[in-house]
Amino acid sequence: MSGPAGGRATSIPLMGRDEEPTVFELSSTGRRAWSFRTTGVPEWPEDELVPAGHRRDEPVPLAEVSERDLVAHFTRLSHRQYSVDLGAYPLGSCTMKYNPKLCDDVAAMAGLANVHPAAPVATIQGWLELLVELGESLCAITGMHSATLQPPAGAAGELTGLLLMRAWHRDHGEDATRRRVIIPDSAHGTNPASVTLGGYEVTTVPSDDRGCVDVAALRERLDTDVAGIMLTNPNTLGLFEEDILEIARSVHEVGGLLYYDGANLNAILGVTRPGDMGFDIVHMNLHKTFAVPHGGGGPGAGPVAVSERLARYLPGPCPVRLADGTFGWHAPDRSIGRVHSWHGNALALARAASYIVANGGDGLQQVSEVAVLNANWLRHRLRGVYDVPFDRPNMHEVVFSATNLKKARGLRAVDVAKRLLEEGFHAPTVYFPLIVDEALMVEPTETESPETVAALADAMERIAQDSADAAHDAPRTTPVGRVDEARAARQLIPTFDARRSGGAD
Amino acid sequence: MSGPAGGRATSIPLMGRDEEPTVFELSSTGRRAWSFRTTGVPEWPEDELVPAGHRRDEPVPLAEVSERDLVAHFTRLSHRQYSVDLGAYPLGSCTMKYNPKLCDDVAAMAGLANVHPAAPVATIQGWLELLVELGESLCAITGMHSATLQPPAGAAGELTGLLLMRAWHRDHGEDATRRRVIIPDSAHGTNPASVTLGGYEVTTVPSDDRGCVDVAALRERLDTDVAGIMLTNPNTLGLFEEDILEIARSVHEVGGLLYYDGANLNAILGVTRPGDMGFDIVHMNLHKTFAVPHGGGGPGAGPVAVSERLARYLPGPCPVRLADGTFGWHAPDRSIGRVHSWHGNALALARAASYIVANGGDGLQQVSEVAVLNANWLRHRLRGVYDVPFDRPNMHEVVFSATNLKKARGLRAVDVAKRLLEEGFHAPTVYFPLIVDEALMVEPTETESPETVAALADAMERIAQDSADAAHDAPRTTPVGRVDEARAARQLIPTFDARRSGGAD
Amino acid sequence: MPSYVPHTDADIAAMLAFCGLSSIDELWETIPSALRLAGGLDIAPGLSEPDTLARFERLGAANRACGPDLVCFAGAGAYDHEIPSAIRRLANRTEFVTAYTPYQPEVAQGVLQALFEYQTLVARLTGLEVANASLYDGASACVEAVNLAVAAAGRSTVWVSRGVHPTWRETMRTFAAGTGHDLVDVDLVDGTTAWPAGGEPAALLVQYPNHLGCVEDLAAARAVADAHGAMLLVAVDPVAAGMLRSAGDFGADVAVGEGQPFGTPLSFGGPYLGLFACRLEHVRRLPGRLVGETVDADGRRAYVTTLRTREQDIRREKASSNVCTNQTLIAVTCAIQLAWLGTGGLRELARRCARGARYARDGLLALDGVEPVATAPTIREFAVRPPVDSATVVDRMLEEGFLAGVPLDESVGAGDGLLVAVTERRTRDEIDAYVAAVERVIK
Amino acid sequence: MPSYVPHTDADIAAMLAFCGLSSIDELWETIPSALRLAGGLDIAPGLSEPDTLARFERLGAANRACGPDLVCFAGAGAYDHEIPSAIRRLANRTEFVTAYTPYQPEVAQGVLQALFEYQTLVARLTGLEVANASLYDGASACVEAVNLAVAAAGRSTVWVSRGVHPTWRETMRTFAAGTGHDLVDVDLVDGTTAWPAGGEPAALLVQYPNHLGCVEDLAAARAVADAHGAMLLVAVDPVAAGMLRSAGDFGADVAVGEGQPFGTPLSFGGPYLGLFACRLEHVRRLPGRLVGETVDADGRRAYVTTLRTREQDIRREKASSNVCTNQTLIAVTCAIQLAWLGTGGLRELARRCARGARYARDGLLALDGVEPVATAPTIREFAVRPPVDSATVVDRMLEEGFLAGVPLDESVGAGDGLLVAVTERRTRDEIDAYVAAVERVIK
Ligand SMILES: Cc1ncc(COP(=O)(O)O)c(C=O)c1O
Ligand SMILES: Cc1ncc(COP(=O)(O)O)c(C=O)c1O
Repeated sequence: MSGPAGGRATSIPLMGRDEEPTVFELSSTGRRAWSFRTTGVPEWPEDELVPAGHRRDEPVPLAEVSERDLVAHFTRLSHRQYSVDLGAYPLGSCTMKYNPKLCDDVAAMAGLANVHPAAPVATIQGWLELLVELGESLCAITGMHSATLQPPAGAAGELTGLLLMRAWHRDHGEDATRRRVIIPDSAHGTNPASVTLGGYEVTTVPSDDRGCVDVAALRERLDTDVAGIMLTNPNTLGLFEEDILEIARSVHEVGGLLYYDGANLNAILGVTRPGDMGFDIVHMNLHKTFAVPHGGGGPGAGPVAVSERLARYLPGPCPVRLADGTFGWHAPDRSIGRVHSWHGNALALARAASYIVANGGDGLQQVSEVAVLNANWLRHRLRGVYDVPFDRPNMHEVVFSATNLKKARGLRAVDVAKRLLEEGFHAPTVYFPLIVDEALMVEPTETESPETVAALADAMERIAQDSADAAHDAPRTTPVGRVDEARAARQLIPTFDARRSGGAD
Repeated sequence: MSGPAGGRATSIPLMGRDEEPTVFELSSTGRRAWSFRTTGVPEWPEDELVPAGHRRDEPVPLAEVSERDLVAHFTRLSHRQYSVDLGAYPLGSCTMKYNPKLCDDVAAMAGLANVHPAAPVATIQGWLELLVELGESLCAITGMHSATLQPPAGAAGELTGLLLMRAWHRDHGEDATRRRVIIPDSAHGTNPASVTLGGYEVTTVPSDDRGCVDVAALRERLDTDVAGIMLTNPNTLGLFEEDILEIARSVHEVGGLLYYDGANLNAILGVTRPGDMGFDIVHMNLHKTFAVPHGGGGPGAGPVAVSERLARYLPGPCPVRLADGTFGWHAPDRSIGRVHSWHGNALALARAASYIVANGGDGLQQVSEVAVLNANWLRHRLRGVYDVPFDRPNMHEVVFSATNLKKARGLRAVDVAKRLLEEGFHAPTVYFPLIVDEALMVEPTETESPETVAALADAMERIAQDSADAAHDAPRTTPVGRVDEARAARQLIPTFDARRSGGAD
Repeated sequence: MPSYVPHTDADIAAMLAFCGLSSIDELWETIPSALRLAGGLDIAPGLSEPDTLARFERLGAANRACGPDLVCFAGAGAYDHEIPSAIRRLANRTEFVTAYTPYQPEVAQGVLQALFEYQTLVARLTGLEVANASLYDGASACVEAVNLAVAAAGRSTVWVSRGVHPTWRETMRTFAAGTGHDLVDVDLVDGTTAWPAGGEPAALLVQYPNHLGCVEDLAAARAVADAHGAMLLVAVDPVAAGMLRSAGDFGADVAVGEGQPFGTPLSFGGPYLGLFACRLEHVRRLPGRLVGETVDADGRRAYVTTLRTREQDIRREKASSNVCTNQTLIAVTCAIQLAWLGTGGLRELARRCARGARYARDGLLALDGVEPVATAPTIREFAVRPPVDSATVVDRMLEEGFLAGVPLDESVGAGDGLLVAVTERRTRDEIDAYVAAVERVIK
Repeated sequence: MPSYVPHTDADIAAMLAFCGLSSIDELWETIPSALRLAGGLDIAPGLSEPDTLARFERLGAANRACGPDLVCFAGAGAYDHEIPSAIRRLANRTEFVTAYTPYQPEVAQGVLQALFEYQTLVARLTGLEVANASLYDGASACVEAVNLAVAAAGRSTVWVSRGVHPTWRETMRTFAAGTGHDLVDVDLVDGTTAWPAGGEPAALLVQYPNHLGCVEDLAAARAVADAHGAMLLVAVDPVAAGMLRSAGDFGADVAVGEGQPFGTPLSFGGPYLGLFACRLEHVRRLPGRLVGETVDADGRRAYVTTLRTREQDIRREKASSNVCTNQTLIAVTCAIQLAWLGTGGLRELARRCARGARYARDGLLALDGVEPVATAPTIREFAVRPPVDSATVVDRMLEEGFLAGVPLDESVGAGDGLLVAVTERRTRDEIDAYVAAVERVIK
């Protein structure tokens, strides 16, 4: 099955391993790229346009470059950047799948892109229909009742969800008493951070030896001061929480709500639904499961879907289908209020909507089937090479550990990661989840062919046999060698200007 | 003036120096990327659609890849390719200038791109207007009377011009007697090749010690059997033919016509015009002077403009402005006939038209001023480092020679070229024009900043001091090392299938 | 339907066999059978790519997008600026678009350096020392500014001018339900904020120019803040910044803003870009990602996300913010557009907007019955009070081919009014036609 | 106006000084003053980028482009096929777009490998052993095929079927004025070529399917060619090739064609793509560039343009052709689209076109007074004879929202007729509406 270099970024140095100067170093006084349309608007002296005390003396010093140099600079920068379109990106928890180009075309459509967010309802019927249908699809996928599309990312969705939780408890007279939110020790860092911002305290529940929530330990922590629990399922170990129905029952029994972190939704499309598991609130990372490209760290979109009883708390205004077949806005009666300047990351939502339409229900189910198959294949292929702390049927990702290699030869997870960069693959997520030592969290996703997954496994196997010394120097073929992260923090240079002044701190 | 790495492609190996497999090696039976719209057109059995003896048994074996692998493959290939947008490309005679992105938008406009070439005149008024105005601008630039936009490249323009010459002589009863076309020994290879295809014999005229046409030698070759002469001006040494008026007079005296190879037009926009010099026929390479991007070797566009007396021979149909202000087609009465399937490389013409409109007459003149300034600066900067066979005021390009380095240390022009690749620049044109030993023909173009030109000069100076050994191994930082060209010809592998059968020949 | 899954049936069979499984269903053995969804998703089967595109084209056509047929005079934090061809193409380069967060700096120098340049440009624009690598939008930037101020001051009251964008204020209020911060609305008087005398605010938040387009007196705000030992948080319009003294210049501690005007289309409101800059002393409380310069093993310049201990993945419940995925691509776009504008272009842009706004304002105010909402000086946006209510004006103007502006939200406390923005794209002819149309519709 | 020249006045002054010059004018000292253009070019001053774009948008709007408002049933060598998003984006990658001819293979592997794959795909499509790296268009490919055949045979007469595209034939005739080749038109009888008996042709050129859409009998053509010791040159429709036995299979020596259908929009006729493939024995007469596989200094696979001694820059007046700049980017686009289609997709594409054509043909022929131009079998394009002249039909159909087809050129010798092409984009509803509209306009 192992084909030639499937999915590896074999792209190479066009040129010497030089630094790319900053745009400020390329700048030269008087150069310009800009040009504006001719408007015929009359001139005004600047001092009639700006009140005296507020007028700048000097223009803001930005950069002065020709269009040619601007284009070359950012094109060269793009050549110093790995991306899904160059090769496999098996970053666990991140679902770095291929983003169909068709969605780019949708996001670029003038009829969608050139619409003002405050435009009257009569002029935005297409957008409202798109959003309503997306919300309906997301509810069908998660088994929930209604959704808000406002949250611009997963973490924003989490906080929105926690505020929904709060609003619920407040309406039940328990705002003051419900102080705690339970999260597993394997949880993603945004979960505890959001809990704090939601005004709650974090109670951690440990994982058991199967890698799942320790149900007994959970029960110990449950009481009427618990506002709710936040879970991912499959969890960050890529394992399905088998006791989820039991967990849901226990949490609901004490009056708590269940929050579903949808970062791992790519595993279960058409297979099982958070709503059926008993979750009350679900966020989705459309930039993971629904092919919104990550953009180097964003923008994403983090819609939140809720069960019927929580629908009245959703942020408003919500796009809705009206009785006459047209579309409008609706403010839920007990809304927590807006969580975004406008209606969320609309063009990202449009991308996800088109991805769902193109795949359809059948296609989405196939997505999860193959995502899970790829990850299980990888576990079977690499068990024995790497430690597999929880060697049981996994979902869309699998967590390996380099402890065996560390013991044997001092090879750490970070070394494996850097060596993989040399081999033409992006590194897996390392040192997460925190409960696994020397964790290597691998998520191949369904868009990588069997050949690519095999090539990744081959590379990981080769690396596992490497000398620690070789790995310490890795990566050697990348635009820069191993980066000194400690120095960046010690001698902070957050801007080019700080650089010139020799660094801050 | 030397800034940091201006214009150098500092992009580097993202990954190891691996081969990129061919799309055939990435192929796997049954995979697919395609999808077609739903049409509702009824099915038909294939044997009713295709006559029996002509039906294929097996589908054409192309490749079978997923969209994901397709995208990754060609994206990776793009990372193995130098381009103007990555850095300077000082290929003499090629005018590899920056192509404004605005022209890309013009070429992508649906109102231009989705027009059928055989559509009725009423539906193509915009295109006709565009073409008519482009023709007028090109005539204004060259000082000619009218133009055809059909030739799809410079060489096609040359042949078109020679056929115009032929048609003229035929109409003057001299088709049989005028057998020869004179070209200088410095001419580009397309000139003699076109002369042959035009049914003429090549007579070569030598250059004198100024690098210009040897006028005395020319006179010796002139007679009534001469159909015409083909010249570039500035010539391929980057020098202005100072005796051009004298040359024109002599050629016209014997009844010959003058053909202007417009490859070097970038030097003279708004400064001087071939029409004023006495030329009868001019081709232009819009992909050189008018910023049509080269596309890795094409498409270009090679319009031909002529003096009034030759207008009636132009290929038809010609787009024309009609008396009522609308636009139509016109077939010149003595037309040589079509030279293209349709109307030329129309979208390339649209790019050039928008480039001319955006720059305007004033902007175009500035183009030539700075193109010539950059090239003269370079000559001053590098004289003494490299031989300058004709060290006098040059136009937009300058021809150096590595003979001094070859003598001193065995460093040849090709070594300099390969070393420059390592330094982040594309190489100059080498071994052309043929009359200069170890020629290095450098054309910085006007879009390269002074810093970039200086950085190029610095690199060329460093290289000139290199050991020949170091240069022999160059380039070492490129996607592949020095390529074995001889082997490619000796053991011909023109397709992947030939490869599998072990190579042809 | 298109399939983005490469696996053929044979591939699947071979992989299953390798795993010792005989069917896909066996992959789900750890999922309780009660939870197995029978019969698949209740979502229509997939459509081919052309069919999908046709469907979204139809949705797009069901909108009335801004353009020649609906000339845009609406702003209120979302502006119809020119996006040059070069910027669109660069920002759409797939290496930027399909990259992840730069967790592995050795293969992410492209995004990291672009963000470093972005941070520098935003710092210069705001006159502050450090900027983060982006927040979600203007609203989230305000939320984070307040969080930073409260954490720094150890006091939880923040005075928020009613001149701050209404949806930003609403968003702050939503999130204050979690943090418990006490947000006090401060009224406008004739267009600018009238700060109260007493109280113990941790910070003042003011918009510059404010939601009515009026230029707030930042020197006065700084003085009020100083009087209370409070921080000054300023929401800046980054376009007007091309002509205005910077927030930093007036002593702001934090500057936030909406970066949409630089290279991002109206986009029905997102993805946009939360600008966030502050004084260096607050850097350890900075929300979101920060890129810093460092070196690689060979001493070559390199960039990396830094001071990561502020962030949620390390600090967890003690993080300065929960932001993880941010708006990197929009920040990169902003950097490219700001570099394209450059020193001279930004000033020219601001001037052109201001001239257009002045010309339109003069035209509108010359109409019978149209009054200014406030008399404080405005730059590129302004509010007028038409004789009929402004929502009606907007509706009627649609038929005239104009998106006339945004009706003022009640919460601003300035009464009814129409907020009008004029960008550098608006020609004199368009403005003249617009004023003439307003004249017709208010009759 | 925008300036694409980076140089500031200060830059220019410094560079002039370095050259010992004091003004730009001194750069022109070698140009006789009589030739110096006084007062600059007679071309309007430059426009800003947005103004330029607006001007070309206006020109575009002055056309009636194919789309929902003008549904395209025209073909004749220029077809309205689907172009998938992925292909457009890949083919527009700036590394391909702004690269030059791969003169330095070490930094041009991207274009070279893409061309190598293109050559392989074209060879497979035509059933021949070698394909070049592109020619200008279908017409130039025919011209070069004739040149190759004449050079190989040492005879200068070529029989050209009237079923070859009329503009291609006209172009061949234009260039024959230079080469002196003797092109003999061969008539069609009921839609296919009726080869003459006598004569000494160097080659036969036939189109497959031909201009009327009819499938020519290539076996017969090969037999005629063999009888004269002539070469068989076949102009293939590369889409129909998805269902038809290949030209190579029938013993063609050279196959040419128009590659536009694979990823290139209608483009008002260009840039298109001349396909050219031949048997290996003719490779040293191949026009244009050829890419071959080789190795680099370390033995790694690499690609390079090869057999360069055929080419004009080396062989000069003895070159096999004068082609230099060709259509590389369109060839790369074609390769990407062919790889996207793949084995199954090309066949499906051909089938879909053929089904649509059959459905439309049946519909048209059922109309009163509409006759077939020929009865020979057609695949994806066909000609009908309407009761009113076909140019009138086309004009009237514009009002109905259709580009109805292309009127037959006289030179085909088949009388008046309307050539109709149906691509995979045409829905049943569109075809039904088209037929109904034709019925109306011929009444
Ligand atoms: C498990 C999990 N939860 C939450 C998040 C946060 O989502 P976002 O980055 O969209 O804010 C992530 C993202 O990495 C995640 O992996
Ligand atoms: C001097 C000269 N003449 C003619 C040509 C031929 O033009 P084209 O490549 O467009 O056919 C060139 C192109 O390289 C050239 O440099």
